[in-house]
Amino acid sequence: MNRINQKLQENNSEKLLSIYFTAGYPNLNDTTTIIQDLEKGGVGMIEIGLPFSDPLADGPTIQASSTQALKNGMTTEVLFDQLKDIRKTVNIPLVIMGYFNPIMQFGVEAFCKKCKEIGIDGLIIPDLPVDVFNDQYKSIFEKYDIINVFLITPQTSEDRVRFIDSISKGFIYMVSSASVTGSSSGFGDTQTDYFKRIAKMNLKNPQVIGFGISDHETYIQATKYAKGAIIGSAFIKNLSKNGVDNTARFIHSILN
Amino acid sequence: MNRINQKLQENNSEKLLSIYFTAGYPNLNDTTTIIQDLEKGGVGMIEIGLPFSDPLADGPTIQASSTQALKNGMTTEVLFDQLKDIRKTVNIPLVIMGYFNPIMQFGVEAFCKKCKEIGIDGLIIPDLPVDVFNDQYKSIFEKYDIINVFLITPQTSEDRVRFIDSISKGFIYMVSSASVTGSSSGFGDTQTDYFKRIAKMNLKNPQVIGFGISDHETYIQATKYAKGAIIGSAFIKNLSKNGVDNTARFIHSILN
Amino acid sequence: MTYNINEKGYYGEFGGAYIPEMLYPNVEELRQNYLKVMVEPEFQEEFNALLKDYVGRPSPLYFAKRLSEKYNTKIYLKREDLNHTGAHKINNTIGQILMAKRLGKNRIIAETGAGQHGVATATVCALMGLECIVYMGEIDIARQAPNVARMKMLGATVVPALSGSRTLKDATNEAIRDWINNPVNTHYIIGSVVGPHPYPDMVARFQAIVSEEIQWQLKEKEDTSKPDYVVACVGGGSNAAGAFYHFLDDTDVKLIAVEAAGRGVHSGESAATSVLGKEGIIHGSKTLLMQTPDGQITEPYSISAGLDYPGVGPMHAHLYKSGRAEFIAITDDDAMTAGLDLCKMEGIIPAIESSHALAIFEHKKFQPDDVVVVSLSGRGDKDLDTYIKHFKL
Amino acid sequence: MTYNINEKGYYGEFGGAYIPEMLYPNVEELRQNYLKVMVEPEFQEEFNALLKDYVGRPSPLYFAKRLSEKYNTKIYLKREDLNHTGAHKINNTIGQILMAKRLGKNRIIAETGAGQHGVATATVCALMGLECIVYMGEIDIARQAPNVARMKMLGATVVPALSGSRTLKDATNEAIRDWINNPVNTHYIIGSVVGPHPYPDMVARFQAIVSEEIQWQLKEKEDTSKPDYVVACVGGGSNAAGAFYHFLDDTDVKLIAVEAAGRGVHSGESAATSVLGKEGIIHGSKTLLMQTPDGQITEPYSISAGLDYPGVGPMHAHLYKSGRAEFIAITDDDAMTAGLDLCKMEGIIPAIESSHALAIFEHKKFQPDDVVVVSLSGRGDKDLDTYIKHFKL
Ligand SMILES: Cc1ncc(COP(=O)(O)O)c(C=O)c1O
Ligand SMILES: Cc1ncc(COP(=O)(O)O)c(C=O)c1O
Repeated sequence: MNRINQKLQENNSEKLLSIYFTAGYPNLNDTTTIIQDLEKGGVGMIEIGLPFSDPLADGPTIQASSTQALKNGMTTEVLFDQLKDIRKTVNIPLVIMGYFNPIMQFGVEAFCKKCKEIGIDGLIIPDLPVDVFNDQYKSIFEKYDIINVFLITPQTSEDRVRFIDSISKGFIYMVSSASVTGSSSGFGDTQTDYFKRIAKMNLKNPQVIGFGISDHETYIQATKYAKGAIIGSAFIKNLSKNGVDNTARFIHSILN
Repeated sequence: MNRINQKLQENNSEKLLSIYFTAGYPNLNDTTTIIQDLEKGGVGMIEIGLPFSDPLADGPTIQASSTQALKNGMTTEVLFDQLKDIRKTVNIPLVIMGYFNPIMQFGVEAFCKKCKEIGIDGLIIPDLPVDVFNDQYKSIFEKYDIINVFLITPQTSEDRVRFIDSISKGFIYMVSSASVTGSSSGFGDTQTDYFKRIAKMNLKNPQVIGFGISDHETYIQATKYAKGAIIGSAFIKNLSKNGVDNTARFIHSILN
Repeated sequence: MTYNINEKGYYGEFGGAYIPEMLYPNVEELRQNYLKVMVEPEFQEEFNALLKDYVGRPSPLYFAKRLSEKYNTKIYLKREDLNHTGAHKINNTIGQILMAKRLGKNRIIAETGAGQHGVATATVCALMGLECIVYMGEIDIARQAPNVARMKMLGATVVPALSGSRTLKDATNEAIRDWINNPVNTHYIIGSVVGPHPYPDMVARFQAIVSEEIQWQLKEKEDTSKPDYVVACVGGGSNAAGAFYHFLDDTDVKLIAVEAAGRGVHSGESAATSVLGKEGIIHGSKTLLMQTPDGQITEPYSISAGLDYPGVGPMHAHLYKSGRAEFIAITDDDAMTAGLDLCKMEGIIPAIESSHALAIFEHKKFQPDDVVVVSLSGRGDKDLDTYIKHFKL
Repeated sequence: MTYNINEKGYYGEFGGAYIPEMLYPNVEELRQNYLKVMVEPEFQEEFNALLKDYVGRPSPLYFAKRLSEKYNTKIYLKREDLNHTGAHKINNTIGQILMAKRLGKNRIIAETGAGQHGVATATVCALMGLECIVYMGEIDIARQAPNVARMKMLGATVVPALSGSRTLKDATNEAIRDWINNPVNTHYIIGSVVGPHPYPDMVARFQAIVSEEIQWQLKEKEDTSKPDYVVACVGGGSNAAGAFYHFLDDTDVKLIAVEAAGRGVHSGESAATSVLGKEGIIHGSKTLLMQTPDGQITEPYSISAGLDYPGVGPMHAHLYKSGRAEFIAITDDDAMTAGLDLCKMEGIIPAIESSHALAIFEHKKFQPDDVVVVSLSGRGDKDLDTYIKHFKL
């Protein structure tokens, strides 16, 4: 069983904090340290960002970290190389989040194969649309047991939410508001209404809420309605401000 | 008999130097001094320039002197006032050269009347065309015995030269080359051919050549073919450079 | 009665050819030939083909919906701004360059104020491979920099006029001087309905295409070829002459000529010739002009380089004196506001000259079913700096 | 076989809609409606009326006599430079603003490179009274200052894109981000045949008026509606798409796409996507783009802000891959020279983008009776500074 499924189905009441960070930031070789510290800090799942030159679904924080990571020399090859022994020390589910073009250039099958070898459990590819995935890449993902994670937003129609649920395997990435990463602060009525609406739909896949979660309060709010919550920009900001050594303290501040 | 006719018909062989200057330049009240000095220096006729803001048939030298004269306060009224006693001291023919608009604003009849009173013998109005003069103003000029002087240029057709000769009364102002004042230096073949061509036409009016005469040599060249020659820009330049007191010396340099 | 020119080259008492003898052969050659040449089928064909394929005519007659709603009347804009080079000026330069070629001239001179006429002249010279010298006031060179750059690109020589107010009047003086000095091979392309006869009439005829088009375009849209009003700004008066031409003798059509009041008609900084001018001679024709009591020509002022001229063409002097056209003077500020308004409401950046005509709607009330055609004589690209500074955008 | 788009939104293997889920409702709404709306008689009527009366269409098909003599072939220029706002871009923005209104959007965003698309978008927003935000690379803001001024005059907000190469690609990223953040009330007016399906097809259809007119105009002039060649520059590819559209499936008509070689195709400072690009995903579509082996998008370079884009639209990727169109890359220097040449020989100052297309005649020999139609996609007023500096005029 894929680690994602294991994790999200074990202990039904336990909530899960997932952290996104950009591989190669702040320094090229921080990747494994950050992953290890996150697990130690109590994080339930990690999204490793494969940096891209033109990350159009991301806000300024993640974009800046991607630019820096690329400058530092991060590439797909380098990332896989850094991760090759990661499963010797880390047990929680690992997901790579990246835009489609670098993956396409690597070759989708080669990419999945490599993930499998290393022990990556899933991919989030924001600009790979559901239908293209279904038509062209589903069988490859299945072959290597890599879970492809789909997103829903407040604007996603009920029909489409059900459709996405039907083809999802691990969890649904529930974008808190239709917006790029790192933009809002705190959740208002519109968002909690949306959280409630989705919760009531009794989907087969657990939902993890992302975008706009930055502190303990928003984490608690989000996990009231969903299985888990993802923090990205707030963690990157913490890396920039307090350095790589501060991970445990940051996670503690979110969880408690 | 008008002084112009007297002067140009006396001593058929004698050549005549005519000088143009801008009234009110270099100083507002230099007008009468300059006129008196010119006569004393041996000049045969004087053209007193009534300055105009937009002297489009004049080159930069005369234009600049006109601008300065206007700044100095020269107006038609002021000029007439400066000239009111000129005939007490000066005997040679005096011609006012000015553009039509200031004369029109003064009133053509009033202007001619004033000229008559003062003892001005003729007018040169470069932008008053022959036909307009004939149709509208001829009788006024005749009433006050003011001679209107017409111009011809190298481009004037033979027919038109004869026509202009037929309506001229004092002399014909023969523009040496079709050009604004102050532009050429020395006469070439084209110009002497033109001088010869006109000389051969045996016109009833004497011709006085203007434009491009600046020194003894060009004066001699011009008066070889015509009754007289007019100097304008070169004299104004002398005024600017050597002051009002230098008139006699300048005239001497031209004549000898 | 006609409001057009008579056989002697006069509109009523205005017009004629008050030129030095040095210009006589040139002007006379033109006078004797211009009408003959203009009716030649070959000339007509070449002229019309260039207007269509090169200039982009017909220029649209555009119903300005939002502006019409704002002022509760029917406003049509005659879109001369869409012509090649961006103003009505090119209609005339196309005509004159063809004329010059037929008269055997190989050197072209022009004066320019806003630079539009200079650009239009440089353009047709490039098109025909003729040498081009453009005189432009030193001040205008500074305030219409984009047009100076365009003339250079087109291969023209731009000569600064350094005398007088260093604007359009002085550039015209310089051009005339050049023509006097080059009487044989040179044609002077005057840019407005000014100068000695036959220029005002020739330029008006080349610009008459504007009102000719208005007639059939309005017929298509309003089922009548007669607007209630035609409104145009007047510098020298060529765009107005073109927009008025076919309506001159049809007094059902009211004509409004808009002049530049600068900082106010009586501020001493103005170019409102009809109010401030008196009969006189400027640049070879008898017309209304701003002058001192002594007959010296006054230095005009307007924020708009194309309206900054102390006279109007003789046709307009006659339209004013006879009462055929209503003359309204618009200040810098009002013109600029009207210009910005057109940007924001219709997505069209007008030349500041044209903005003067547009300002009419704040000054005069029209009836809801009045059809008001405004000559949008040019586009405002050349004026961006002036607009931006004025509004501190 | 067709070179046009298929039902799935692909040209051959290129196209599609590679978009984040956040954009799905917006793009899907558009996909489901665009064809339906475009065929509505009322839409057609409004679109065509604006093209005629506001944009000034048809744009002339001008026979460039002197240029044709120089290159001993028949050169026609399709005069998109004469359109309102000065380029072909307005054809598309008029279409999209009418589309946006029908979809109930009241806020418009756009990206711009040369600023022509930004101006065209600001223009139609002013016309319709809609809010307008334009994203523009910081570098392009500096080198296309006149267009920035125009957008401000028209009431648009210009937001600088500060990331990446700070040119068109990055402005597009910013615009897409804005759209993600404003999914309900906002329509994104993309300025070229790029972006997710249905944009490339929708933009191509709005630009198709260009080749539609070429057909009947050429029929009038050459008694055939088929040119031998159609030549157009390709940034994203919209002017080329418009000029090619009605000839796509008629292989008698040869198509030439001209890309910007910058300082030389292999100099490292280039935007010649067909040579340097590989298949990949940019701005939501699968196409050819310049990228590192690792799939990072490369920063392109061209002296021309409108061609400074690391991809081409999927139609062009297909035309290249299938061999239907010939692709030629022109350097900065050659383009500038061709631009100045057009000024001096035909009196037309072309946009530097269009100058790339004009440079073809120094690179390829045509037969004396070949009819070569060149898309003169825009006027060069926005580029005066660049020309003047380049040639030290
Ligand atoms: C756009 C525009 N409108 C109007 C004028 C004024 O000239 P006219 O009165 O001859 O139409 C100019 C002069 O340059 C101009 O450029
Ligand atoms: C005049 C002109 N031509 C061409 C282009 C390139 O765009 P496209 O390739 O979409 O025609 C631009 C872009 O701004 C432009 O302004």
